[in-house]
Amino acid sequence: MKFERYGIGIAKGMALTFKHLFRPPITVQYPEEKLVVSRRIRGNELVWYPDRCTGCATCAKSCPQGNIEIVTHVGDENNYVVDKFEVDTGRCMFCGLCVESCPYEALAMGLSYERAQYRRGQLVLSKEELRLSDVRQPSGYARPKIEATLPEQSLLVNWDREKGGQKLSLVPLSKKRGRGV
Amino acid sequence: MTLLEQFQLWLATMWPEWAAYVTPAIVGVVIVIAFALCMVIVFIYFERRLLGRFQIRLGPNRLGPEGIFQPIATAVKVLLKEDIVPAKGDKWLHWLAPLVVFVPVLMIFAVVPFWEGAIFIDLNVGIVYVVAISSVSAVGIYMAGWASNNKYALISALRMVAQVVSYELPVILSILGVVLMVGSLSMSQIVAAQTIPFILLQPLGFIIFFLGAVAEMNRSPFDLLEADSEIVAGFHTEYSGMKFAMFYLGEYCHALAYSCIIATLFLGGWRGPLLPPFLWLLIKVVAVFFVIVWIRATLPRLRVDQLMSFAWKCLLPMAVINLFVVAAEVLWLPESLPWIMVVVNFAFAGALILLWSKLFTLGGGRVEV
Amino acid sequence: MTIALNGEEVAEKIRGAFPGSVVAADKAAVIVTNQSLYQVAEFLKNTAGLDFDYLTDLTAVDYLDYFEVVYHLTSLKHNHSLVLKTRCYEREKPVVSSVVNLWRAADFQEREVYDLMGITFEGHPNLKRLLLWEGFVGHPLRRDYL
Amino acid sequence: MAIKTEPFILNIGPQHPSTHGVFRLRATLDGEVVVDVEPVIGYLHRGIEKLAEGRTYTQNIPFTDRLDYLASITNNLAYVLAVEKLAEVKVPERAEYLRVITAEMMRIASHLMAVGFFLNDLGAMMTPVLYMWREREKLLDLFEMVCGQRLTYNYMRIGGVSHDIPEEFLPALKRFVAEMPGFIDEYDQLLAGNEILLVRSKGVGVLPEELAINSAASGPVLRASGVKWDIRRADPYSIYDRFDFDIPVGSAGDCYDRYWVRVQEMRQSVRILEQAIPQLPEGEVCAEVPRLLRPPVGEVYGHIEAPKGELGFYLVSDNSIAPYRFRIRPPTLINLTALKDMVIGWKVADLIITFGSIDVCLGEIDR
Repeated sequence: MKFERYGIGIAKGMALTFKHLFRPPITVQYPEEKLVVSRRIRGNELVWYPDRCTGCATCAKSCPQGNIEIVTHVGDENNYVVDKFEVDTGRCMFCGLCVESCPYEALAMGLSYERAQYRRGQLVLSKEELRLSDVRQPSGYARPKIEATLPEQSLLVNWDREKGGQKLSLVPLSKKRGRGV
Repeated sequence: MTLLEQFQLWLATMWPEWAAYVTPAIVGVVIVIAFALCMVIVFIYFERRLLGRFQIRLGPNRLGPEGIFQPIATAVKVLLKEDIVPAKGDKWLHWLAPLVVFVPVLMIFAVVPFWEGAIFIDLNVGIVYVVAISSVSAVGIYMAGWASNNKYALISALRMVAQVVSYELPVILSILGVVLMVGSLSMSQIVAAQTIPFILLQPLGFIIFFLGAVAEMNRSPFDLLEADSEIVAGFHTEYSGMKFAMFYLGEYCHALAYSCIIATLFLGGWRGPLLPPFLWLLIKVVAVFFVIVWIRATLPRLRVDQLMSFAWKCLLPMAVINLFVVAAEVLWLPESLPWIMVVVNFAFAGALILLWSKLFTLGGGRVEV
Repeated sequence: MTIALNGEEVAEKIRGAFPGSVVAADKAAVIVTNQSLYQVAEFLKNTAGLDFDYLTDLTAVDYLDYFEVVYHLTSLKHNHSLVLKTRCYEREKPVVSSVVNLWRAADFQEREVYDLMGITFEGHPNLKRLLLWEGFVGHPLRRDYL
Repeated sequence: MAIKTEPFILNIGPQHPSTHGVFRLRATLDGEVVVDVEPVIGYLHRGIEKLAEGRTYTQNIPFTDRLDYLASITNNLAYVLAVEKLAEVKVPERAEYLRVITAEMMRIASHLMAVGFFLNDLGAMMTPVLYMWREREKLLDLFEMVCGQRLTYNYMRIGGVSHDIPEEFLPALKRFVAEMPGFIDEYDQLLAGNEILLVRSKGVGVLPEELAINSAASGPVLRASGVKWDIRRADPYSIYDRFDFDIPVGSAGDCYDRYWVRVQEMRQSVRILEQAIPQLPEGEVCAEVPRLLRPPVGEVYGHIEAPKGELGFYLVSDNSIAPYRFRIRPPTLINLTALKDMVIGWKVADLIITFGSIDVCLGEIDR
């Protein structure tokens, strides 16, 4: 093991790091600047449409963790009435199999990724909490129609490192805290 | 005569002798320590931002404009942390070690000339004092490693002792080259003698001193005692709160002190055209520190036996040869022709580095167990 | 393409060397008796033309009546493969001889099988639990472990 | 006269900066020299093999994501290939190409991680890691675009893949493929010729060829030891026989060779991507497969060349909806077998880099 090549390799490496000193940083200042996530993002929540759901429990059967709890009773028109639709997102691994398997598109992955809570119990989402709302928007995962309406994802590959600047499409800090997009 | 001594003489005309002696000394101590600590805080911020930029990220930028208050926030955070002493550790040594590391490093600044005459005390053995006092902190680190009752800390402490002992020799020998040319050990004399910065007159001496200094202040690629991928945090694994802050400050103080010494010995100290001398020193110190951070951002670290053999097989013989060459040149070359010496020494340094790269291997291989 | 050797042909060769060692053989696999496993493995490894120098995978399956220890052997030299199996009908303390001496690769995998399936490998130098801690009761991968 | 010393035991891990997860090395040291080392694992054991016996074949796909979480796509691929072999499912052409494209992207991403952290173990202060993460980030963006997540993709399905790619995927991937060789050159410039890297890793942690084969090392670890064995070539699965690529082979089997092989493999993966993108046919991406698949009684061993080595799935079916036995052949666990022989006699620092050069992933070791 000789100390070969007289330190030329070290000098080359030093030159490269020096060159990087003049490249713009690629990091994003997170809470102020947010990148646009993928249209198919499997955010950490689910969106449930009560009007479309027939209570067939296909989602519950396809869930590898057995997280989805559905209780139904037979209604007046010989249909299922959903009494309870509860998802424990604390145990959910957001694989999306339930969304893919739903035959009536009554379930969708959420768009938000900021769903941290202080208590595990708060992660169990009930029927009301799972509904579509201002802060709970569906993503286009396995839902091509929704996918087409969402903005284009920001990609680091398309970011021009020679020109620098913010070529990444960023979403400025929204006024409403907790709004994920 | 230094500014401090002038101040003392002036005070002595009004005050009793002891007060005239003590008061300026205290003022001087406060000024020097304030300078050192302020610069350390600046350095911490500078290093973190600079490393960030080397690694194409931003570095701390949250607190204050461009994050300039980040070191203060870090300091407050560290100071508020719980002080933990290992249950079976040596309590007294554990408490004493940070002081033993930190105080000697601060004492180095006593002999750093900031300006013509602006030196705390112009010892006639200034450079010897620097070498002597800077190795005391190794004792502190060994104390920390021993007192922690932690195997990682102990390994780190042992590495530290071996490293400091090995690198002290080439460092001293390369300083001797400078001393031979100046003919004095005093720091202010060394600065005064540098009409041409000694980096040009003694390139090899500079390289050896620089590498030795980097090793002595335990920074990459010689940061074996804090090799976080091997021995976690090394000797300060078991330290927290205020005591850890002392080590942290001590480390950066060490870096600052050695940057000052390198600037003084080889880069002409406060000498420079146009700008005020103090600013020149600062520029040089920051430049040296920039190179240290740059190296840290680029290079992997050496292994412990390679580190040792690098000191004993490469740096030490080269330093000895360098010393002989400088002695010969001082003896026989006419003093009026320094530029010949520049050319000769550069050629010589290049030849020696090539030769050593060809001849010597670094470190041992597998050990039979 | 790795050629999966016909188990019946290999079984013939094994029978030639060790009569009575082969329990059954079909296209996919050769099943040998528990006692002759080590000799057969050695034979497969060292016979020219077979040269199974690479133990890809070692595992066990619990069929409730018996345990089946499965060895997936590959020869990097000839690029062919073979599945070797052995069975033990003992449920309390099943024992199979270890092949660590032939293939170091069996080291962790035998420990894993011992840990999760409870099959003792005789001759393994360091047969301890691998994934679970010492003192864990039961062997989770058995079908009757709940 | 020799100084009498006593060896002592150092627990490296489970909480240690360079054990790449919760891994514990019980090392016996004589000063700095490693006398003995014993890996202690199981801190991340989740019993996936047992869990899988109670779930349907499709439900097991997300579990395979959690094996080697740095290369989920290849885990998915190995599993679905095994199931398809068992149930004799024909995969559409477009799906095959998408599988190869994503698998090669995954290989680059995984190797970037491996090389970066190997250099970090060498003490290069995060810089190479961050440079390599930049490229990995681009790939993760693309994965996110296709399957909606950045680490656990759950992309492959039995009979194909879960989604077709969106339109903006191919232009972005082409751009990545075009600029990636330049970045690999930059990494080479940064460290491949670095003298410190050379003295630290050349000749260190040597795994001789016979031992590598005997201990069934696979992937870059095996190839660095000089064995030209790549399952993509030796036993082509999917459509790998249609692409032209080289198998980089090391000679010494030391840490540097393992590093070098990985860097070269990234170049080869880029080559495969370059060939696969123009050939991508139109069509379906998933065959019609019953949701509750009941494969015939039998057993199958399917293996692929995952970034870290030979990843195999041994499935036994009893014609029910869940596998009877679900066995994973974890490449990194088996690569660790020879760790002891590689590090004894070297220093602690060498132990760390040898371990780093094997490129372990604890999700896979412990399962």
